[in-house]
Amino acid sequence: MGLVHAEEMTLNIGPQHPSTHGVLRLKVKTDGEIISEITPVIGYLHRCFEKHCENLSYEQVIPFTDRCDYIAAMNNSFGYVLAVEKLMDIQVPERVEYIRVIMAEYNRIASHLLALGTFGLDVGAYTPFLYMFRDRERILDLFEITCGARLLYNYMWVGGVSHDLPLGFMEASYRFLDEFEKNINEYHNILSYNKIFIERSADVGIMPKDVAIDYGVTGPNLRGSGVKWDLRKDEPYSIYNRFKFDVPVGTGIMGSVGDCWDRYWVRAEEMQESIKIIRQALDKIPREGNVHEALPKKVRPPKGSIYFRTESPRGDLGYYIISDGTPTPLRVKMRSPAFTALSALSEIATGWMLSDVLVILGSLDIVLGEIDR
Amino acid sequence: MTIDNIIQWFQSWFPVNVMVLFITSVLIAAVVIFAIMAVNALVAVYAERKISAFMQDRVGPMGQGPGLHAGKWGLLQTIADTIKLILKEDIIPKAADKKLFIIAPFIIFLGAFIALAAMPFGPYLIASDMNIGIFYILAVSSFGVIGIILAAWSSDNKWSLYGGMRSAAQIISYEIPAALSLVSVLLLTSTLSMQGIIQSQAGTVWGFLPNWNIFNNPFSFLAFFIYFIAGVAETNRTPFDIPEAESELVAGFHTEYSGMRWAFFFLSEYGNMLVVCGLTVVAFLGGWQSPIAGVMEGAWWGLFWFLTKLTATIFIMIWFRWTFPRLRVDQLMNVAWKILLPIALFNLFGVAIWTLLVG
Amino acid sequence: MGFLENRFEDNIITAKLDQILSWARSTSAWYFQFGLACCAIEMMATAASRHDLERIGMMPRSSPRQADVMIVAGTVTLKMASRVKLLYDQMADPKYVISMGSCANSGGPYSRQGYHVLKGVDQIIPVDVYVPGCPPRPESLIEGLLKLQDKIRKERPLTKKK
Amino acid sequence: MIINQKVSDILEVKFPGVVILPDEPHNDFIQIHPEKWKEIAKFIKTDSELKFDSCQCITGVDLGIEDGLEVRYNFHSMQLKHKIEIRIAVERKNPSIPSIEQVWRGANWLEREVYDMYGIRFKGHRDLRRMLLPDDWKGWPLRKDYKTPNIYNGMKIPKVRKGWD
Repeated sequence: MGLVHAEEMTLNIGPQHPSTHGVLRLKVKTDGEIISEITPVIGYLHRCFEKHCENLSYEQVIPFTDRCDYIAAMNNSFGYVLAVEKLMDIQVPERVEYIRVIMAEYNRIASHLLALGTFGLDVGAYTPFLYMFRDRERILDLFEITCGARLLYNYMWVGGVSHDLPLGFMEASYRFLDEFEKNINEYHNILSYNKIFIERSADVGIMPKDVAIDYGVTGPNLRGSGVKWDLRKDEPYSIYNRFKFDVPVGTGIMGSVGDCWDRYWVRAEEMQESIKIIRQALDKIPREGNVHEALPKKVRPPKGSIYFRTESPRGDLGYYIISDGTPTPLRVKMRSPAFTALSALSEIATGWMLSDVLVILGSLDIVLGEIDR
Repeated sequence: MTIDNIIQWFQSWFPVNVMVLFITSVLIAAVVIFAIMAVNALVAVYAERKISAFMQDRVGPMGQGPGLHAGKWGLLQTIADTIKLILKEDIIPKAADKKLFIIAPFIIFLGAFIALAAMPFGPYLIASDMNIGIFYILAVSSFGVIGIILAAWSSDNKWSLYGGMRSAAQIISYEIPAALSLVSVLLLTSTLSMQGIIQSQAGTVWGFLPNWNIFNNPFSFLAFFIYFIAGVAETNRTPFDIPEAESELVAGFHTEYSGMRWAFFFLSEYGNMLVVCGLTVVAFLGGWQSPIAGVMEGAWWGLFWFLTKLTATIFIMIWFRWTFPRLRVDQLMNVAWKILLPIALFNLFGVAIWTLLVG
Repeated sequence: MGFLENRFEDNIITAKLDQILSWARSTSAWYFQFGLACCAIEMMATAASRHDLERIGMMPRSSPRQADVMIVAGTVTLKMASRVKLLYDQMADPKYVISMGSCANSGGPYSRQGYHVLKGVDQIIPVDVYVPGCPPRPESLIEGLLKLQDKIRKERPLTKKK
Repeated sequence: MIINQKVSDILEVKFPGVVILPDEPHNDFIQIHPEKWKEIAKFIKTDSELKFDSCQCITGVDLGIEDGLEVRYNFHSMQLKHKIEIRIAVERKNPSIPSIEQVWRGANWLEREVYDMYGIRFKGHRDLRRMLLPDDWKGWPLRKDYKTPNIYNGMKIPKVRKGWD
C-alpha cells in the first residue's frame, strides 16, 4: 500500500450560498471537513454609500443609512440623525426622544428575531425561523401604521421624526409586548434548549475577551464574550439614562464563555431588555407634542467634525461626519459593527469543521449591506 | 400475492412456457411496486408540505383561484411538480463523468425499488416472500449509498463530493446498530422471512397488549428506538440530513442534478422512507396484524393496518424533519458508534437472555 | 431546452398537452434562494408564515440547477454581476427571471453616484417581470409572481415556433 | 477635553516633537507626524494611563483637491472608558503611512478599506489588497478628483440611462 496522499482543497463558499447571509464569499482551505484557513472576500454589495453622502444633502443621506443595515434601519438612521443634531446642536422635543427610543428598540427586537431565526436556519432548524418571522411581521405592522413602510422607513429626521405616533399605537404596542413575551418561551423550548442545538452551538467558535476587544468587536458579540459593554449604559445617548434595564452578558451556561450559544443567548436576553425599555417608554411618553417642532429650516451644520457612536443591534455603530459648512457633508464614514465582527471570523473559525464555520458565521449576525456599504 | 401464486394462477389458465410466465409475473409485480413508490412519493411530498405548513403557521400549497388551480387545497401540486420536472432541461455538466452521472440516480432508485419486493403489505400482498426476506432488505437498501457516492463523485462538484463522503460515512455507521437491533428481533421470532416475522407476532402479551415485538420485552422496546433512529439516519433526513444539508452544502450530492434525474432522487428518498418505515412496522409493530387480536383481521384489513402503521411512522419522520436542527458529522458518528452501538449490543445480549429464561 | 420542446405541429392534442404543460410549469415554479440586499429580506418575509409563497406552489431551492425562477432581489454590483450571470446560466431551461426592487430594475437610488452598481440587471440577463418598489412589499412580489405565472401559462412550449 | 491634553502631554514627553500643535485652539483631537506612528500606537495601547485597547475606526479623508489627504483614527479604552481621535496628514501624491495592523488586529480590515478608497499605502501591512472593490478596479473612488468610469469589464455603467430623464 502506498502512502495516502492528502491534499488541501480550496472551496468557495458564496457569493451565492444559502447561509452566507447575503453575498459574502468565504475562500476556505479544507482538509477533509476541517477548515484550515478562511479568507472572507467582501464587497459584493458595495453600493458606494460614502460617495453618495458626499454628493447629497444631510437629509438626503438618511434613506441611504437605512439601506446600509436594512435589518435595523431605524437604529441606523437614529445614529446618523443624532450625530448631525449634535453637530448642529439641536435639542429635540421630549416626545420625539421617546418615539425614537421606542422605534429603535422595536427594531432591535426585529433585528434580533431575524438574527436568531437565521442562526437556527444555519443549524438546520427551519421551523423556529418561521416562528420568529411571524412575530417580526407584527413589529413591522407597528412600523407600518406609523410611517407606512415595512423595511426601510426614513422615519428619523434631523430634529424630529417624520410622523407622529398614530391613534391606537399604544394599545397595539402593549398587546404585542404581552403576547411576544410569551412567545419568547416558545422559542426557548423549540430552539434554545434543544439538545441538538446546544451540541451544535455550545463550545463552538469561542471568541475570547481579549480577541474580541482587539478586533474591535462590539455589541452582542462582545457581550457574548463576557464583556459588559453597552453604549446605552456606558455612554448614554438620547434618553437612555432614564430607563432601567440590564446588560446581559455571556456566562458560558452551556459551554464556555464566548461560544456561539452565548452570543445567541445574549440576543435572546436582549429582546427581553428591549421589551422592558419599550414598556417604560410607553408609560412615560408625553401624551402631547409636535414632532416637527424642532425641524431646522435647512440642515447646514457649522464647520467641524464629529465621531458619534450608538448601540445598534449589531454593536457600536459610529458615524464620522465632517462638515465644511455647506449643505453637503464633506465626508460621512460609517463605522460598521458587522465589518469588525466579520474581520474576527478567520481568527475564531479556523480549525473548526465546515458545518461549524457556517454556524459561527451565523452567530456573528452580519449584514452585508453594512459591511460593504 | 407472491410471484409464485401468480405463476400458478396463470398456469391453470394458460399452460405456456414457465420462463415466459415468470418474466410476465415479475413485470407485473415490478409495475405494481413502481406504482406504489410513485404514489407514495406524490402523497408523501404533498403530506410533507402540508404538515410542515401546519407546523409553521402557514397554509402550504393551495389552489389560487379560477384558472390557475393547483386543485382544491393544492391537491394537484405534486402532480404539477412532477410534470414540470420531467420536462425540464436535463443538464449534464461538462466536467462530469457522463456515464456515472446518468446511471447514479437509477442505482439509488433501484435500492429502494427492489427492497420493496420483499415488503409484505398484507397477508398475501407481497411480491416475493423469500425465506431470507429481512436479510435481503437490509442488503439491498444499502445499495442506495453506492448511487449517492457515484452521483457525488461524477458531478465533479465540491459540494457534491462533501455530500457523498458524508453519506458514505453515515450509512456505514448506521447500518450496524440498525442490523443489530433487527437481529434481536430475529432472536425472538427465529425466522428471517418477513411473513414469518409478522405471523410470530400474533396474539397478545400480558393479556391486553398485542404481541408485537415492541411490547414483547423491555429490550426489544429499546431496540425499536435504536432501529428507528438508525433508520431515519439511513434515509438521510433531518436531524441526520448531513449529506444534503441545505444550509451547508447547498444541495449536497444532488447539487448538479436537474429535471428528471433529480426527480429520481426525490422518488428514491421517499421510497427509502417507505422501506425503513415498512421494516420498522414489520419488525416491531406487528406488520399487518390488527392491534386488537382477533378483531378486524383478514387480507384487506391487513393491508389497512399495514398502511395505517406505515403512515404513522412516516408522519413521525416528517415531524422530526421539521422540528430538529441538524447534527454535525462527527457528532453523528459519535451517536452511532458511542451510543447506539453499545446499547444495541447490550440489547442483543438482553434479548438472548430473555428468550432463554422467559421463552 | 427540454427534449420535447418545439418539436410538434399545431393540432388539438398538442394544444391540450401544451396547456397541461404550461399549467404545470406555472403552478410549480420553484424559486432560487438567492438574496442580494434589502429586497432579500422582503423575499424571506414573503416566503415566511404570513404571506407564504408555498401557497402558490413556489418552493425555495438553493441549487440553481433545480430552480425555475430566479428572483434578483437587491442591488447588483459590478463585482457580483458576473456571478449573477453565471448563476443564471447554470439554471436549467425553462428559466424565468424576476427583477425585484428598484435596484435590480434600474440601479434605484444608487443609479446616480454608484460607481460600482450595475444600472439594472437586465443589462446582463433577460428579465421577465419587473417588480417596482424599494423594497417591494410582499404583496407586490406576489403580484409579480402571479403575473409571471400568467405569462408562463400563455406559453405554447411544444408547438413549433412560427 | 481633558484626555486629549493628557495624551498630548504624555506623547510630548515620550516622543518629543511628534505632536503638531494647532494654529487655533481646538480640543477634539490631536494631530501628529506620521514617522513614528507605529511606536506611538504601541505605546498608547499598552501605557497604563492610556490603555487604548480598541481601535474603533480608521477614516480616510480627502479635504479637497488643493489640500491633502488625512487619516483619522478613533481609539477607545474599554478599561478606562475614554476615547481619543488622532489625525495624521499625508500628501496627495504617493501617500503612505506606517501600518498599525500588527498593533490592533482590528485595524487590518479598516486600513485595507482606506487603501481601497483613497490609495493610501500602509507601510508594513501584511495583506494590503483591495477590500471592497474588485482587484482589477482602477482608481481610488473616494478621492475628490475621481472620475467614474463608463465601462467596466464590458458592462456599461452610465450615469443616466436612456429614457430616464
